[in-house]
Amino acid sequence: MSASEPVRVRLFSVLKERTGQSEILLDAGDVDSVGAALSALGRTYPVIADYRRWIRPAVNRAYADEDTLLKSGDELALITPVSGG
Amino acid sequence: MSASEPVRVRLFSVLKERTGQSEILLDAGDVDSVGAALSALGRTYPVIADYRRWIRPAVNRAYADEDTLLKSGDELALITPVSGG
Amino acid sequence: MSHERKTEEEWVRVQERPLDVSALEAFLRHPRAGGVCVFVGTTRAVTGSVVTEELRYEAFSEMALDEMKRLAAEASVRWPVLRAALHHRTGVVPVAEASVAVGVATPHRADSFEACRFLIDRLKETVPVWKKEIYADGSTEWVEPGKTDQG
Amino acid sequence: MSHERKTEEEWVRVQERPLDVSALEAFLRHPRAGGVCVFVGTTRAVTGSVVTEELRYEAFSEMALDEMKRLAAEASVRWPVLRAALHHRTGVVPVAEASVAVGVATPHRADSFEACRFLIDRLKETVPVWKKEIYADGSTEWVEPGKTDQG
Repeated sequence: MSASEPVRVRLFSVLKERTGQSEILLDAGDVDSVGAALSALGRTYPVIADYRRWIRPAVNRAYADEDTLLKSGDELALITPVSGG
Repeated sequence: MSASEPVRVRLFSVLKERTGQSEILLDAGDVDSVGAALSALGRTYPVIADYRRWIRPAVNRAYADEDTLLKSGDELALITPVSGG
Repeated sequence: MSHERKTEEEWVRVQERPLDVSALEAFLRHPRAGGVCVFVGTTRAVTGSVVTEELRYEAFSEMALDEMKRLAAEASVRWPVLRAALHHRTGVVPVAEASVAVGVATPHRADSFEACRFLIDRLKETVPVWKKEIYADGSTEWVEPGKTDQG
Repeated sequence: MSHERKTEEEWVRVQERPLDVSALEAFLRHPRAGGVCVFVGTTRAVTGSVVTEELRYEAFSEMALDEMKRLAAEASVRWPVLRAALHHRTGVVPVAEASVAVGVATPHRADSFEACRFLIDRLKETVPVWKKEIYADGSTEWVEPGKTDQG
């Protein structure tokens, strides 16, 4: 167990609806990159694995990619295709 | 003298300002076309002759041309280059 | 003084009072519309190095309404226009106030932009309204696009 | 609930209340502006043969504000933007009501159309807001552009 802050994962729209979660906390020691976090989440929530190719990850409210590194206290948002407007 | 209604000429903008007239009545018997009316007006008001090539005439509130025939009671508007908006 | 014609689909106005852009925008709402595009032309204080104090507009109002209706009809042939409105102010229009407001509602947004652009572009070409610049140095000038000075 | 950021030049908002397009348009007035272009996106009742009862919007509001500010900054690099505003509504948006309003003021009208079009097009691509269709037959669907169904 790390004493540091977790990575806070934010879910919206279809992912929030189908996982029943709007927020998931991950141990920062277990997920050093966005890709690692998505893989870990996909194992628990199949819908996240299903959506992975359409998810644009955002770290601390800016678009990122699967290679982006995560550190303790980061916020990772799983942005499925947007449809505002 | 014709007993019929005159042709009513409307002036706006620079032509109204420089002739001092917003409306001029012409005897319909003397001006059977827009071109004839413009020639007659140009003899009295040099500024109308000066502007003739830039005037788009309108007869009864629709754009016309110098060949358009005029009849008793028509309204002829001298539309200099517009600049609304 | 104001002149207007209003049907369920189109609303044209020429008026001395300040334009009511909110009323124009409200008129454009339609249950089959997905996009509403509104253009508002405002008096610009500075053009190049010249400072404008105010603009004064004069209209041949009755024909201006006819022309604006004709433009709305022309736009409706080219795009699926649900609602269109063209309003022009006359008299003095101070800096930052609106001289013209044009709006269109269509089912999809691309059409609303194109139709609105068409209406304002054509309005400036054919609607009988004239603008006089009142400059800060006290001089004035009728704006006459396309007229060169060797009269 | 509403989130907003406002400076003298730009105003971004995400709110549950109906949008105030008049306030947005008033914000855009600027003495050096000649043209103001405003786009309002409204809930369309009918798309093809499908009847929409209402739309429900969800936003990642804090990031949506960041993205809208970023888009305004991007537009200001490409066009001489004097003022820009992007407002999005969340929650239920009934037919004919506005879900989004975007507006730009520039010295000349062509730029206002182009910059406004750019902002609404990009908003629909990058701002984290999601739309759920509530159809008249009671069914619902998240709108997910570009996602094919072999998930």
